Amino acid sequence: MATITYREALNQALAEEMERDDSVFLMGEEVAEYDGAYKVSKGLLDQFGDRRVVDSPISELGFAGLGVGAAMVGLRPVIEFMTFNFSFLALDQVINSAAKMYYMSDGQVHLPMVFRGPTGAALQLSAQHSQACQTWYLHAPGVKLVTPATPADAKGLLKAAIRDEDPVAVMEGELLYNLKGEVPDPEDGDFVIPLGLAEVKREGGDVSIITSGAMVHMALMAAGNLEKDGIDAEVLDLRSLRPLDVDAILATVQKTNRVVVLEEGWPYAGVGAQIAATIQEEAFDDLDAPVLRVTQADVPMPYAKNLEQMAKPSADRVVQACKKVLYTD
Amino acid sequence: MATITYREALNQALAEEMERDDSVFLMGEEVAEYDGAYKVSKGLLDQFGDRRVVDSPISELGFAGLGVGAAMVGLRPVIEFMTFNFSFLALDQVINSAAKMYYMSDGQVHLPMVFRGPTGAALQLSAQHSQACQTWYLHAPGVKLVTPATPADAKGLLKAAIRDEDPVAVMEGELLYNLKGEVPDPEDGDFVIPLGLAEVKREGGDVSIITSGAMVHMALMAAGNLEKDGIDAEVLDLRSLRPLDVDAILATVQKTNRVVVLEEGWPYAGVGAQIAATIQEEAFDDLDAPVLRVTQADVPMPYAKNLEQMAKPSADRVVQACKKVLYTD
Amino acid sequence: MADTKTKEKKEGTRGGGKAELDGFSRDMLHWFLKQMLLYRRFEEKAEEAYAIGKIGGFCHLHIGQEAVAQGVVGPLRPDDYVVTSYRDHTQALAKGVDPGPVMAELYGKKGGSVGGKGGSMHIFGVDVGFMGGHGIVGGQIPLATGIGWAIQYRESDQICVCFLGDAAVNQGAFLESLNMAAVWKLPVIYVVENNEYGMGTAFKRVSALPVVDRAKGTGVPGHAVDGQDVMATWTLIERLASEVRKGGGPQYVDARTYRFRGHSMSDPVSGTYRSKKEVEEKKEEADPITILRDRLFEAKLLKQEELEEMDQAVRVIVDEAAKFADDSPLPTADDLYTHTYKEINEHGRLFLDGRDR
Amino acid sequence: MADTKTKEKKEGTRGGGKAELDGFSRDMLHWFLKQMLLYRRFEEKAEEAYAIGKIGGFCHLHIGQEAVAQGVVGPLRPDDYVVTSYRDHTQALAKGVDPGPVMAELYGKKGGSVGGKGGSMHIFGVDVGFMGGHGIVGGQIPLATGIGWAIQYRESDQICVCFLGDAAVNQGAFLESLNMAAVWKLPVIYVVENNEYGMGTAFKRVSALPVVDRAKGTGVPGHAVDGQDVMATWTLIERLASEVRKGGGPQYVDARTYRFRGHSMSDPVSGTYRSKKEVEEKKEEADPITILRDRLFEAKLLKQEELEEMDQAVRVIVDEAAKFADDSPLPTADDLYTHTYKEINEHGRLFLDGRDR
Ligand SMILES: Cc1ncc(C[n+]2csc(CCOP(=O)(O)OP(=O)(O)O)c2C)c(N)n1
Ligand SMILES: Cc1ncc(C[n+]2csc(CCOP(=O)(O)OP(=O)(O)O)c2C)c(N)n1
Ligand SMILES: [Mg+2]
Ligand SMILES: [Mg+2]
Repeated sequence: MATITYREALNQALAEEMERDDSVFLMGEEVAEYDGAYKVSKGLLDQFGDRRVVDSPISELGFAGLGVGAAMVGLRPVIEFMTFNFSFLALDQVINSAAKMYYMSDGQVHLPMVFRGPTGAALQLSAQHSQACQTWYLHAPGVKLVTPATPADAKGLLKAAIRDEDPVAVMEGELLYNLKGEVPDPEDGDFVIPLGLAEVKREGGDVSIITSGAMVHMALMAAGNLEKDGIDAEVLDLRSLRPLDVDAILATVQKTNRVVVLEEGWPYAGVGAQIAATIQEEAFDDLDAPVLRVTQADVPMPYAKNLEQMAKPSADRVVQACKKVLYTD
Repeated sequence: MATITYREALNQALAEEMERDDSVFLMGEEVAEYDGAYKVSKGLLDQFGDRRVVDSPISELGFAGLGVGAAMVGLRPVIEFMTFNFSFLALDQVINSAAKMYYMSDGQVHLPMVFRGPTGAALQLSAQHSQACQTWYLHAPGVKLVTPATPADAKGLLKAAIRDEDPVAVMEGELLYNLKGEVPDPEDGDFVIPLGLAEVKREGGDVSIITSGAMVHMALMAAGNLEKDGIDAEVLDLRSLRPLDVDAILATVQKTNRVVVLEEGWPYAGVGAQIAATIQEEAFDDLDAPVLRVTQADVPMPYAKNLEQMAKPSADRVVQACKKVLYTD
Repeated sequence: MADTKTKEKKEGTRGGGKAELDGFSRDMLHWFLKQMLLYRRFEEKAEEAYAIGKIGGFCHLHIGQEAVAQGVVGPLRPDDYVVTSYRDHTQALAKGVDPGPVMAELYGKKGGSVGGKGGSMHIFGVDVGFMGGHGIVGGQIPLATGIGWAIQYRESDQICVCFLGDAAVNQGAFLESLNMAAVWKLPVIYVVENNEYGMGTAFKRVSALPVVDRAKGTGVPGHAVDGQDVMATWTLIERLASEVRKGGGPQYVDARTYRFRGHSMSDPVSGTYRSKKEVEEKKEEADPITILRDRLFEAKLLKQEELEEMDQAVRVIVDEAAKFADDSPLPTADDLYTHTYKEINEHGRLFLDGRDR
Repeated sequence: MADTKTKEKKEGTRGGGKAELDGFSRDMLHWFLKQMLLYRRFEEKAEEAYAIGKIGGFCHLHIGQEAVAQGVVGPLRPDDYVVTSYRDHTQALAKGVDPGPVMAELYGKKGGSVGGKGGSMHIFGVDVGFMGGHGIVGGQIPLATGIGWAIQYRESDQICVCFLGDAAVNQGAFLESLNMAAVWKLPVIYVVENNEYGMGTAFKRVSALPVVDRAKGTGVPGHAVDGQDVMATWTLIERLASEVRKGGGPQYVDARTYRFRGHSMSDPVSGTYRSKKEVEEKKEEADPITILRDRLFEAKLLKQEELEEMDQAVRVIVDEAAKFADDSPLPTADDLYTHTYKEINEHGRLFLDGRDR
């Protein structure tokens, strides 16, 4: 085990998979000469050359579609969106080409490809640069989606995503890139985390906080604060949003009977809505309280630091929501 | 009251609002010389000329953004997407410009504009032409959304949408265009239905079917079938998905204590998920059963008639779901 | 000048490669004609089947544009790729997808080229390099560019042809794709089937420049050709294909043609946006089949009986295709969820609709 | 040749309209210089403030590109419109947004031009026709086109200028917008601030053609100008503006410039993608302020004291702006939800987050 950053973990995953399989290539804005806007692809140009690490023009629709086309004939493109905010421009290719072609072609064409980049808000990037884009990628079937929260998950899930035979969106966290954590050494063999496996990041018996991505750390912080009040929260990190580990969700509900869903984005038709709906559908009798959601305020993200803080979900709100479902507030 | 089609109702709404206010114009593919792909704008070119009824090139991103730009300086554009399926190409302008500019400009620029066209599946148009696009327009705040189910609602809501000071998506039903219904005569004064008002389309005491758009008719059919089994279903037509008439939702829940949400699109992070989540959050103790969702199968829409029928939600499934929440199945 | 070597690979050249008209052999010209007749009769059959409800949804016929399909796809190698829009039946046939599965697809049958899942707009024949009909105007342009990218990545000498309609040049995807193709010198030929209209909108009402000039800002060289003249089209594409194959970078072609039917089956042939007279004149003067036939008659390379024989032969093919489609079973409930994902992961739920599967 | 009438409207021409250098009066040239100094000092102040954490998020400075802002926005009428990207401080100042609110916006203060809600990338000044900084590359191009549409719709003789970066010409929105502008002859001038790079990507690595040629497929006429030469830029824009105003249709300008700082505050000035030497040479040879200054010195139209006085004056303005920003209060919780919607409908919930408001 080595302690490395989330950024390094992603970099390792890319390097290892590109090493392993010549059909994997990385394309996106600034991924090559600049080492990636967030330096995730540092050194890859030197290692693999400009055939496999490719700076694109600022043409999100075009290069996302180029990735789909390349995958149609068997390459395994990793398409980086500098951030997923910019991928609204490419959404037609994601939804209408990537998500549907396998079905439309009745299995003749499959698309082993990855769309990756950061999702969600960083710091003070304001309305157009701070969106959690998960829902836009989840609503239509056909694309899988993972949201790693730790360096280990980043590495293991990105490797799994690259090897998966379907399009997978890997939504990272801009504020996670510097996060350090233990990751198995490459020498100890291939480290791949299967898609669809949630992980209990903290055990607890009183209330479940279900979350994913960057919010896992907020959930853990909230759980720490709750502990001071004698409340023992379980934190379930979904890790993968499609496939979704409903078994793990139901297991934690059965354990605590009380749930708070924490998500970084907006509430309306968010991931939290899906999870709350699913829980009450499938574990209605296990619930001792409604499933509550903690989300971003239902407004575009403001720039001012103080407003931004008010808009984002917070550990405090999670604590409050947990107390509410425990009827102790 | 005259009995007219949904198409004619939309046409009347457009004509009346264009007549009333010179700043209203209609732009989109085929809206002028061709009278609209679905003939919604029939005769408007003759009536208002090519300054106000404008055939665009097939440039969804461009003309949606053009509409936003025109609204920025005070026009009231009605931008027609031939179907909302094609608006994935324009989604960046919808989400990043239309939904956010009022906020980003701190109120300096508001956007009194409409995006309209059909959403959801018609008949055998297969995967790329059959999507219910609501979620993509609802997840981010800033755009309002209505889904009229009847000719009267089509007219009243489109007129309200055009007059609203914010961007409103009017999502119509391709299979509704020929639907006939009573609509107040123009002579009897301006017929405008305020956004945000749901309507009970059928009263009932045993179970609530909450739905909107084209699905209202399926819900009514299901209610009719349920009646034969002695089950008295209430059908709540949301009409407007943002603003969302949560009061009306809670009222019907309190009345029947059992809910089925019927939506035309996919389940993951759909409108149904939002409604189920909201109901259990705000009326947990009123529920005698979980809120169940009836949705499209979680696959791209297949072409073959029989497969398509299996994929779409059906009155039968609604009946089954209602029986399930009544524990009578 | 036509390159006889390439042509001899084609079925039509069997029995003689002697150039008899503009560098084309008699057999080859007969093959052209027969193929174009096949495309025409196939579409007419589809039209009939649509009228009686055997085909549903959108159905965009290619009638009038056959020479483009033949002249563009003909010179390609079997391992080259073709990507196109929803107006895809003819190109599929041209690239070698069997008529039976194409017709069965229109019928929504299990024996369809994509098992009834795609319908008219989404024919695929990956085994013969036919990479699909795509329904979003312009959506196929980045895909073709990506296929070109993959060819280059693999250092192969294949090429990819991307068909698009004239209206599709107004999509941003066009600029983005052609720019990338030009920068990276990708082996793609972008062929506009310029039938003058995008649905009911005349191209010249929504473009300040003619189609041929619309790639000028991208660095991809542009060419115009009479798309009703199969020989001219073939000759141009053959030359471009060989340049592209050698690494010369992408090419762009404005193939001028005309559609003799409505935009789709739900659109009248003429009406608000073009006059009956215009259509009749075009049918009179610019029918690609008539044009070729008359040139062959004139050059004494075709006899009336031969023509009739050919037509008879293709009618048989088309009837068989229709029979194949009729006889093919419907897809079943088992097919509903298959091929949504290739890899059903061991953990977690991929389908969130709660239905039993 | 400069049109003195327009120029006399400008502040800088007060006290004499006599043409003394390339058709520009001394006062006007002084005004140019002073404005450009203001832009430069403003950005330097922002740079300082960013370094000490008073400004957060992305902050894209305009240093090095001042002559484009001055030469393009200067000739416009107060009621003309300007739309631009995230690199927007300078254009905002040029169009007449007060420095105080611009700086306060960067500080995220209530007194900011948009109340602290937008930050550096989203300055608006609708009262002076400044229609915003927009953060999605190319996203402003359709907006400008729509403003042009509205002008024409109202039969007004205003015009709209759309600034974009060189990298933005690779966005599909560029093609779609320019095509529509050409077809409908909209009164828009698209000005590319061609600083040779999109972040760390040299334009020539991602484009087969130079910027000036990239509009060629759209029908919008293209022009290149030395964007470091404020007089040349002004002269070109003045001419184009008057043609556009008369209904001549859209124009496209490749204004060749260079940025002397990193792409944003988080990007080093030089590094992987451009050498220190390249930047130093550009600063030496192509600083628009130095260029103008030296020409004025040479023509004996400027004295060293005058220059110092000017610089002193703009420093005062900038310091005042910073003080205004410092003194301005933070926005408060009350501001969080305001201006999400203009019309809070009587019925239904617009905000679905369940928070109390
Ligand atoms: C993005 C998008 N917008 C609109 C449509 C609806 N539509 C289908 S075909 C068509 C016209 C396309 O014309 P053209 O590209 O010239 O091809 P043609 O049909 O003439 O072969 C339109 C508007 C669509 N399928 N996709
Ligand atoms: C659609 C989109 N893609 C990527 C980005 C990230 N990004 C911001 S600025 C920029 C470079 C733009 O360069 P250019 O257009 O030349 O303008 P300049 O910054 O040089 O003024 C990039 C890639 C973005 N904001 N929007
Ligand atoms: Mg056409
Ligand atoms: Mg630049």
